[in-house]
Amino acid sequence: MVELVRTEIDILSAVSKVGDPSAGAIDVFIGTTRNTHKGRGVELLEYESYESMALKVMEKIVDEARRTWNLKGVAVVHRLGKVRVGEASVVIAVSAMHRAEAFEGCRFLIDQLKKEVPIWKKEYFTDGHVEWSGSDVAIG
Amino acid sequence: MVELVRTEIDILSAVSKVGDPSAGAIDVFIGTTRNTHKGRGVELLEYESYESMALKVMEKIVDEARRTWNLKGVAVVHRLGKVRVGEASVVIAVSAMHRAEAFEGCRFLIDQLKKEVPIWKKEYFTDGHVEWSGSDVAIG
Amino acid sequence: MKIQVCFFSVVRDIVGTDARQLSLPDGSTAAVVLETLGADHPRLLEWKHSIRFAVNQTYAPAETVLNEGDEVALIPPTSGG
Amino acid sequence: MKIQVCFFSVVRDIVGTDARQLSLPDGSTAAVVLETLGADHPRLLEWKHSIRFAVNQTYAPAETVLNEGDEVALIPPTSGG
Repeated sequence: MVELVRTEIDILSAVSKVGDPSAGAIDVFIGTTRNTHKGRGVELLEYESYESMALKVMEKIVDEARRTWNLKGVAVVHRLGKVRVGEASVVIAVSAMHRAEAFEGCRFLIDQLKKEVPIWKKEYFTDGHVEWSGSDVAIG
Repeated sequence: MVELVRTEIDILSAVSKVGDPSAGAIDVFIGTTRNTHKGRGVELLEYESYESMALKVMEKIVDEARRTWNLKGVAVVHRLGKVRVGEASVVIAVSAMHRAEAFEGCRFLIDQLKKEVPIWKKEYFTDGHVEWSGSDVAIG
Repeated sequence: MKIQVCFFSVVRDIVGTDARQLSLPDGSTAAVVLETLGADHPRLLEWKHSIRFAVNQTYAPAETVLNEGDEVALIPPTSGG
Repeated sequence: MKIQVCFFSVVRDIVGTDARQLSLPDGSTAAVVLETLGADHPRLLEWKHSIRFAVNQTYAPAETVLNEGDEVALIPPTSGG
């Protein structure tokens, strides 16, 4: 199950989607907005996406993780729009028979999501600057 | 925060306890009762503990994880008594600045918990046999 | 042939719009899209080595030959998660 | 001296009780607790190499010298999680 949402992510719903009687382990990764970036104060992050492609790429990496670690259930939910400090921008839940598979599958999914899925974040700093992450170009 | 409980574990409460504005990543491990063990059908698991010592050992491994991976928050909750298939026996939530620390700290905690914390499980198989896990001695 | 091009993040800020239609000679590759737009928006060329191409919502090499009606996206480094 | 001994899991099933008081000579070690109980419950000795000792809720080597009033636990392999 992959999803892009514009409101707060329901963590418990993602966890319950991967529950499976044949699973002994669930790992859940939650990415949250941190109040600093490279030593500068962060106010909030704003995510945008090439949504039709993002969903396709998310499905592809989920398929790969499912096959590689024999995952029983997978849920990937990414939030778009503004995400304040402490709030979740992404939740990835996976279930597997054993914990090694759950941890490794979940780690693979967040690493691949960051590299491959067309989602971008704009950083709103507490000093008033606004930048696309990694662009090193102030835009406001 | 370490806890031994006798009712269903509140996963969301454990997650919210580790939330921290300086954290960009939360990893949550959930151990659940699986419907098979070594090819045999499992009905339920029953956990018991040397509680006073278990809490001390849990505090010790939490301290070690916190220092090693600079964790911002840690919550470890283990359930005692009967845990049916699909239900959670243990929930470990950790928050950290970055995801590598969150994953590694969480993995360390569940590995150490299994090795060091005086908690034991009895397996109730669907064929009626009841055994202490790892004892290879049927007790009922 | 006509190609639909989509822009996101820092690339959209440079080009100043979400999407644009381009008319390109038959047999043009994805790379030609970037060169063509770079003529109007020279700052785009600073991103040349970090932009990836997607053709019809799938990553595709710069040498991919385009077809009438394709949707091409210029994908700057992603930063989701 | 008097020592309180606690039993759990498979060890409790063998000994048949949660806890027992033992009177041991001064200077006895944790290992002596297991030997003493093993005399009454020979099945306990099958677990000799996998049982760990805890003295006052902390893991302790078999050679640990006990003191009056100590709480000793025989800890079979744990299986939490």
